[in-house]
Amino acid sequence: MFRIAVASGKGGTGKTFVAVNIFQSLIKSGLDAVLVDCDAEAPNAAAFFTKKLTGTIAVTQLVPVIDESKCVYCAKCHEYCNYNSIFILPPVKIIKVIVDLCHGCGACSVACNYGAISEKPDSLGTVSLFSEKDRVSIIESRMDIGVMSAVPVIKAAIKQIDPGTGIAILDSPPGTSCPFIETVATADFVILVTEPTPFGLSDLRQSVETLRSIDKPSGVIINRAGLGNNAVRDYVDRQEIPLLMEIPFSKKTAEIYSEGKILAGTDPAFAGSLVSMVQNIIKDHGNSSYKR
Amino acid sequence: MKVAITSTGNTPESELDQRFGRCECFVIYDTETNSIEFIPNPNKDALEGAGPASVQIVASRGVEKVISGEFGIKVKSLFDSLKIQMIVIKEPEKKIIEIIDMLNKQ
Amino acid sequence: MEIAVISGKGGTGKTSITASFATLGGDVVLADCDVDAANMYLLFNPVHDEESVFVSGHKAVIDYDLCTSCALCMNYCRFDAISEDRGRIVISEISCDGCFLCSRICPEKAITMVPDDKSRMYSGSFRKGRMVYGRLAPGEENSGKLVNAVREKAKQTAAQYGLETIIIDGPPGIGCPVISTISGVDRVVIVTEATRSALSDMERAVEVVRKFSIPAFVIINKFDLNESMSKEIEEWCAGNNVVVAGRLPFDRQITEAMIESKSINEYNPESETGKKLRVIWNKIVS
Amino acid sequence: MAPRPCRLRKVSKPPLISGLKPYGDKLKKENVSSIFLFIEEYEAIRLCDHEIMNHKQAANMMDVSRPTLTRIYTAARRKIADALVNGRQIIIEGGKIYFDSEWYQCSNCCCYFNNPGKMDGIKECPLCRSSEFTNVQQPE
Repeated sequence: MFRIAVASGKGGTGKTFVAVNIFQSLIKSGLDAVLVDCDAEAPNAAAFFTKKLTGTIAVTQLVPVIDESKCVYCAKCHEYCNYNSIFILPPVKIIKVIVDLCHGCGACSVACNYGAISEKPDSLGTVSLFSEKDRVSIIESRMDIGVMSAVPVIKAAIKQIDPGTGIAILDSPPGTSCPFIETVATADFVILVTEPTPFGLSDLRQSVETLRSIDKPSGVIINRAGLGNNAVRDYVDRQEIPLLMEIPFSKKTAEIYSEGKILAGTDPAFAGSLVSMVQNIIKDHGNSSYKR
Repeated sequence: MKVAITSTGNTPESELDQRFGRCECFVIYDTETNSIEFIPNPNKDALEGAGPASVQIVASRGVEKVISGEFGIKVKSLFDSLKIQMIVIKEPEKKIIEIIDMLNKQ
Repeated sequence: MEIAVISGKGGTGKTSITASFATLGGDVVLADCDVDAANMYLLFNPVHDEESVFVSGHKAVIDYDLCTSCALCMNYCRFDAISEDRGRIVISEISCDGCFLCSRICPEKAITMVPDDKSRMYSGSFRKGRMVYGRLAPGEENSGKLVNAVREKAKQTAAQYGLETIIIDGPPGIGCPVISTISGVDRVVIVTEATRSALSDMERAVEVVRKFSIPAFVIINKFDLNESMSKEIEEWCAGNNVVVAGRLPFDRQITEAMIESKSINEYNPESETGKKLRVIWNKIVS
Repeated sequence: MAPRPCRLRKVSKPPLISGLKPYGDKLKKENVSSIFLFIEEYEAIRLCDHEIMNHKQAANMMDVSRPTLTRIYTAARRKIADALVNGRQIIIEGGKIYFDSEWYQCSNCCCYFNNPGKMDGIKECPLCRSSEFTNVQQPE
């Protein structure tokens, strides 16, 4: 299997647009592909397709439950907890777990010598599977509101990919923080989508530097080309990053996308160029076997 | 009765700290003995959960009232369950000594 | 007054709109809490006079002189951060959550926790007042904490310079950093655009803001790219008691202004967008 | 011996509605009296049947003993059943309760404060001892 992550430093550059169009084009040309929406904070790739929901997986973490009859109020669990999520007042024998702060690391149950701490699952989010002809084709991660980190939900979604699938397209979360790294670290190649504006350039630069630091091969797609200036092109040339494609800005494209429709569905030339782009990527990087 | 006040410094002339969990310093004032104790807040720079950890500090001193500029949701429910009264003063320039004077006034 | 500008989805024009507000607001403190992609400085070129280190957490590091490869830590780690590679225990910096458990249970005391101190916070002056912004090092967690640090600094700055308005450029999404951004502010502005995905993201953002019972205003940006979608957003807002503060057309001048490092209200205050933003700003602060 | 004063019950969320009305053709409007569901009874139903807590957890939330909670809960169900079967109107009001989020503002020194003791009412501002204060939702 070959995994391609579609990412962008900045939000709204058309990352999801590129991801769903690549996926659609691959499927249309008869290739075996799966789309994984790793943008767990705001997943919306699945909305472009009318696939059947065939399964959901609850993503949970284990949070402590304290048996007050066994607790001796030694406060060792509190000391072990690095997230301040155990509240204890030994003189008045009060102990509470503040679940909102818990990261589920399990340190408190290791700390307890009196068997007073057991654990129960607490919801972090869900992974939804959408299928077509009994084959999972879209995997969506969605985290619960107010949860600290999207990472466990993203991990769970990536785990759902059937290793027998030909190509996996990962729609990565925006930014360059943990959730982004988590997603791109599992990919064989990263497509960075940017736009030709100063904001786009600044974010692209940050993404490129991050990817270099973890040795990930990447290429750039400039979306809404013609809207801003040439600074992004100059940067890409200077840094010798492959420029995979330029998608010119058009109101028509924006309109099609805004309605939740896929451009590649009505524009065979565009679909064809996406497929050959992917095939070239696989040709060049196919042997960089993914290791974790 | 003991009262906790969040302070921006360790003198009676310091101003009230508007943050509870991340205040500079806690003042523990005893209305019976008139004693004042200053405790630097170790949770000031805590990554997460500064509020609950600070509740633990003041509650373990046996205070019955706590005075600050604002309390977070988690802090409120903890104080509620501990039956400690919360008092909110929305005047950042109020000095600790002025608050103590108010508490002493009959 | 503290005003936070957020958007469920990225790229809706949140930063450009925030920049206009900073122009319209007169002397302000501008806090860029979009710490993953702090871009505001590109528009306003602040001269920063203060830089501080931000410790975002801890990471476990193994001392191989002491490690006996017993793999105890590997069995305890809940974050899949520890693995064995040809007889050697390896900790992935990416996956480590900094919970300290491995360093506590290691029988050889071979694991130490080192602070992550690559992130920075800056404050300085710009042509419309003071500005505070953070920069999270790649792959760092805890952007919520950095958001808090930036907001705290902004409040201090406001008090120090006697400035009344704090405008916060918030992060996209609905996660922890967003919650840190809006908790305790006086107004929340949600910038959305006329697309299907932006609507679903906005719904989630509104849900979050609701939890804090703060007055929320929605701005529909680029409404003319899909007017029926824009209608749908307005209907949703009406049905859910959310105030639509205004609609802005798609305007190339926003990009042109950005290239010149200006907000639209500096670049062309009498443009349609500029005028509309002025009306919206007055609606929000009144 | 005087009867023991009843312990106040803690309510975390005030009810959204003030009651429910029955409808239907066979409804006899004249001689059907209303049911008064106390707010503490409403809260018990909310915690046990809506938040799906067990009686022990619900009792903790309402700051009463487990047997008391069960008593309140049973009374609440009886009343609701009566309303359903006999087509009575439900009015939610009354009861010996206090709201968890109850806050006051002093008219003299402008501070906000809550009343965690609850057993006895508030007589004066805890800061300046003024007896002038008003009930507010939450400090801003």
